[in-house]
Amino acid sequence: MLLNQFLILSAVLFAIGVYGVLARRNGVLVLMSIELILNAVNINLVAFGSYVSSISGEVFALFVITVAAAEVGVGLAILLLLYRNRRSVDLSEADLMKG
Amino acid sequence: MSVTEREQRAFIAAAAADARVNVELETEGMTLNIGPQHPATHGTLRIIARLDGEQVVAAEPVMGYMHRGYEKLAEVRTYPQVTTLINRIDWLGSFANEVPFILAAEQLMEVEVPPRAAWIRTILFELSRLANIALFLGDMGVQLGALTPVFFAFRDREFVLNQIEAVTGGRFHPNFDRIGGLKDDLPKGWIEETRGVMVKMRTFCDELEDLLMGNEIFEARTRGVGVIPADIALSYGLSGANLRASGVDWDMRRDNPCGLVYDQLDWKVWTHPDGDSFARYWVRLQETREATYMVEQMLDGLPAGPVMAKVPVIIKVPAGEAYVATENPLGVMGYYVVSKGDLGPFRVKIRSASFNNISVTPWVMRGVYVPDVITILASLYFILGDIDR
Amino acid sequence: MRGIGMLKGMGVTGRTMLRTLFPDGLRKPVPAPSRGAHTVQYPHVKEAPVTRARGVIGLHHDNCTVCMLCARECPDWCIYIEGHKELAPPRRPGGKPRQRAKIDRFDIDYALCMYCGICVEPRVRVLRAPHRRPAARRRPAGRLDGDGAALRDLRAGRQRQAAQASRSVPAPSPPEHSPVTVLGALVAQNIAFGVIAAIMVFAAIRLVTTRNVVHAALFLVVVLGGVAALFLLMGAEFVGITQILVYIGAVVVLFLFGIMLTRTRIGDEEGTDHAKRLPAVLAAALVATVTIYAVVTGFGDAELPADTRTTTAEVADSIFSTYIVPFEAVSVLLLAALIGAIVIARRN
Amino acid sequence: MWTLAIELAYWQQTAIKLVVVALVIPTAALILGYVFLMKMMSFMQSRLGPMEAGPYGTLQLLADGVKFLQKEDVFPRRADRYVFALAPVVVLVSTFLLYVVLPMGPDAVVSSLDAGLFFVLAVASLSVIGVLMAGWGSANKYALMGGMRAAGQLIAYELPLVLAAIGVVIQAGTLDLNKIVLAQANGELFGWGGMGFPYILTQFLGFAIFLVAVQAELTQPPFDMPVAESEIVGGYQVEYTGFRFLFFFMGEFGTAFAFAGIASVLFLGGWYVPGLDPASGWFNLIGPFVMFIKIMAVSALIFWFRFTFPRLREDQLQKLAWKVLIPLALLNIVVTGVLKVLV
Repeated sequence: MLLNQFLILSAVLFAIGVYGVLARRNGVLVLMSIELILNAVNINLVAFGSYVSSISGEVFALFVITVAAAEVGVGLAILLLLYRNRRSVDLSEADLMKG
Repeated sequence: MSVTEREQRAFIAAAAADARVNVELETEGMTLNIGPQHPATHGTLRIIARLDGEQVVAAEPVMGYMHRGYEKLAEVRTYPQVTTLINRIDWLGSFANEVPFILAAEQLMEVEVPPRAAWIRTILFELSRLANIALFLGDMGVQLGALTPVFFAFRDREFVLNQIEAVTGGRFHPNFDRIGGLKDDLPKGWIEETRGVMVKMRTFCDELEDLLMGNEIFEARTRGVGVIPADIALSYGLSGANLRASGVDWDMRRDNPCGLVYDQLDWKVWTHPDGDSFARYWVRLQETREATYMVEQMLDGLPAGPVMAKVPVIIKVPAGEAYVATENPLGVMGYYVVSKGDLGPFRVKIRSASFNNISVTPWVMRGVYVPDVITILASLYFILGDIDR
Repeated sequence: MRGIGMLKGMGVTGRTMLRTLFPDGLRKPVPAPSRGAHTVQYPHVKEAPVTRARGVIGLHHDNCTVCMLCARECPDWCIYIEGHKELAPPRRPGGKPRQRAKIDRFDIDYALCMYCGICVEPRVRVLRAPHRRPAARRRPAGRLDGDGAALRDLRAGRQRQAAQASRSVPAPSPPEHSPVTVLGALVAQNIAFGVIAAIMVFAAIRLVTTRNVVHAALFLVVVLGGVAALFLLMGAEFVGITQILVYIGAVVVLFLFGIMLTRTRIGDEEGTDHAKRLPAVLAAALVATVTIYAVVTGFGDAELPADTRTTTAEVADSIFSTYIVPFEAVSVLLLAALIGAIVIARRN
Repeated sequence: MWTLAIELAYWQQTAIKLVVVALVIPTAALILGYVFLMKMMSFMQSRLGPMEAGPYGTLQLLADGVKFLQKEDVFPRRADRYVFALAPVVVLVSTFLLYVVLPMGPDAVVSSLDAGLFFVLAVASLSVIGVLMAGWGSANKYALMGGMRAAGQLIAYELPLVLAAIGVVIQAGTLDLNKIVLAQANGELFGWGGMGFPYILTQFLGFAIFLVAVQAELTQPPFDMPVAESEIVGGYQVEYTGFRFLFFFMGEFGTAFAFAGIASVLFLGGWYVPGLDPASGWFNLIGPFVMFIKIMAVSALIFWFRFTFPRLREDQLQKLAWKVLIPLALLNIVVTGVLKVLV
């Protein structure tokens, strides 16, 4: 199996994730796109780990998974608070800090 | 947008934001219909519960789905025909429905019932209480999720129904009570059989005590759930075991026996101070045991003699009015009979126990969880026919 | 929670089971459930009705004198009687022929009849002979004919045949194939990679374009499943399974809870996308081309080693030896995130 | 080990194993359903259970299955079609994946993963997604409440399940289920290795917590809030008819069989029976039967709980999980760890 297969796939996923973050207004969907980006990164990590056959690739993938889980937890909590005050999770509306 | 308009919108947005900052997690209460078609209601009772998450903000019972208009029907029927009608109100303990009506009619006609008839009436009254409450003891389990107790209840209740059927001919609708006495006497060998059934009922009570009442999960689900203090219970007109479970020592059988032979037996009125669902279950279990002991005492002291007093065949109750209430399995059931002296009653007002027992639900279900709504409904133990009449 | 009450409860059910299985006790453990159970197999075994059971009403035609009393007495008025008068031979020879009523029709509307037995009441038969002479009793309805044939079976539902409705199985759908172990031929790996990659890309595109938020979450599940499969394909077993447990098991459920708590509608949500989507597409395309160009030129034909199955032990050793500090840092981070999320989302 | 006469290509082996697994699960669900849900429950309630279909009602489940197959497949009008249709499949997938690592004999396992036990626990959490989809997809208030309750309960009880299993992993030193069985076969308790050493002897607390957690994972009484008949009338399964309901039923009983299998592997010594040396090939033949008996014993216990106990409320259930089961499981791990080092 070529290393490139995995790298190209993760690049495509990364790009789709970037599109998702930029184009979406609904907070939950933005968080999901961020998950997509993190998973793309994970594929790269493990692919390079197995390419140079060192275990650190997988260990870092584990760390990324944990950090991502923590991030989703806090992200959804913030979203809930936003929903409670704004009655909607539309990020474009949350512009109270705008000048 | 001109400056003022943007400032105005910003001001409004800021004010709105402050107002809402500490608002509750507004999942704007979901109204749940514990609807007429629901396994937890013994028949067609509908509870409109406004929920906030899993907690009930307000619960409101809606009745009348099963209103058959007994009081109007009774006005166009003769006295014997009315008895076939009214034993369908509380269809589980149906002999107990006929007795107060017949007592009221006898009171109007000043007919003295022979002692043997009064004793047999009390025996059948207690047997119908056993049949009614035994089902509740099992049914409380199924409402809380335990599958086996309800089968024990149906199995052992069958023996009691057999005894009632052996005497009256009907398991659920005996039609055995007549003004002035009873339709027939006890069949031969019935007394020994009933003693055996009473022993079986006591083992049934012990089994349920082990299976359900001692169970920690049952206690966790019922202790402290649906607590009704004594004054609230009295103000809502609760009666029967629901009242005695709130600590009020009031039992129609002892306080105004009026025609049944409770004053000649020695028995104990069971009360429980807590007033929660566990107490209601506990009181009913003790009352079932007490009923078995009472029936055995009555079987021993049954006097000989006729079963029917001298009563004209075509019954014309003299004009007048009478109110008689007895302690039915569900609570106090009273008949207010107004007669104008012709073949049938002029007006029959039926005071049934479950109507009041259910009226306490809005008070008791404030702020409980959804599963507790079912526990409280199960512990209040109402029959829909009794509510809607 | 002390367990004694529960054990007693289990004792009761256990005892009942034994009593049903071995009705004559454990000394003679011969299983005879049909004798032990209290229920009767209704269609095959029928219980005899009690002597006083009130069954279907029958009529002794010759005794009836069409006095209509039973029709009037019935609470549901469900008895319909028609009769006519006819002459009968005089009682004494040479006497005047007697007028006698003959019954033509005696019907009961069984839809209404509730078998209350009032029409059979002896007391109501005014014409009843003063003392009971069973032979010539003038009663329209004789003893209830309790024989089985006409007896409406009062006790149809005597025993509760609680046949639990459980079901057998349609043609078994083959299980989702277990992760392809790396030992397979290389061809199998490439095919597997191709299929998984295609599914993942399609799901990712649908994830960012669909308007139904719950569908988006489910497409995320598909993508994460694909990533886990890729990990297993590359031999990183522990990471793959962690991905399933942490991501699919917990993170997506967190998303679904988030979706439900923010009251999204069942169908599509409007306004999930910006009006101006074009710049986002351009940005994404730019990112994609740059990275792919760099990757292709950088690692032209680098090959992944064929058999790289890393066992959990290796991962564990390296975590707790070389990467011990990041491991502790991450656990502290998780604790902080946990407390932070609770503080933010708590109601009051 | 025996070598097979004919040399099977890799994919042929997996194909055969797949077919076997695809046959084992429905029959397992049928047997479990019949023996316990019908017969044992009826005897406990002093009645006979189904007697009409087949001798002693054995074919009752087949009759029900056919009945359900010909039932109309009803979709609620406002339901989200895809989510509603896919939910039972997701639940069934998580059941099928459980059987991948369940060892019935030294070689009789689909693929003995290195992190086998971890795989089981990961896949068990998949059914949460299916349940939430069912709850959300059927556009019905009761279903939504059932789905939310189920999700909360399944997640809360995943942790005690994992922690209870860790005690065994510490003692066996490996995550691979087959190796755990071998460890139990060869291990000895305080020097006496006669009959092998099933971990239930030392891990009794772990076994108890595992059973309680399995009872909650299967949403059976005393933890059957998600499908509480008397409260929310069938919970997330309320809108399902026909073969979709069949999927849920098979999922439930398939998972019960699988979890009973995992429990017997972890705590009762899996396919090993004292008296034979574990390496001999005979175990491939008698292994499945030994496992079947142990599984029947464990599921008898599971269903006995189901037929006796009333239902807990969710807050009590969560309290039980977080305040009682998890601390106990952690205590069990600490004790096992310390003893493992000392002994």
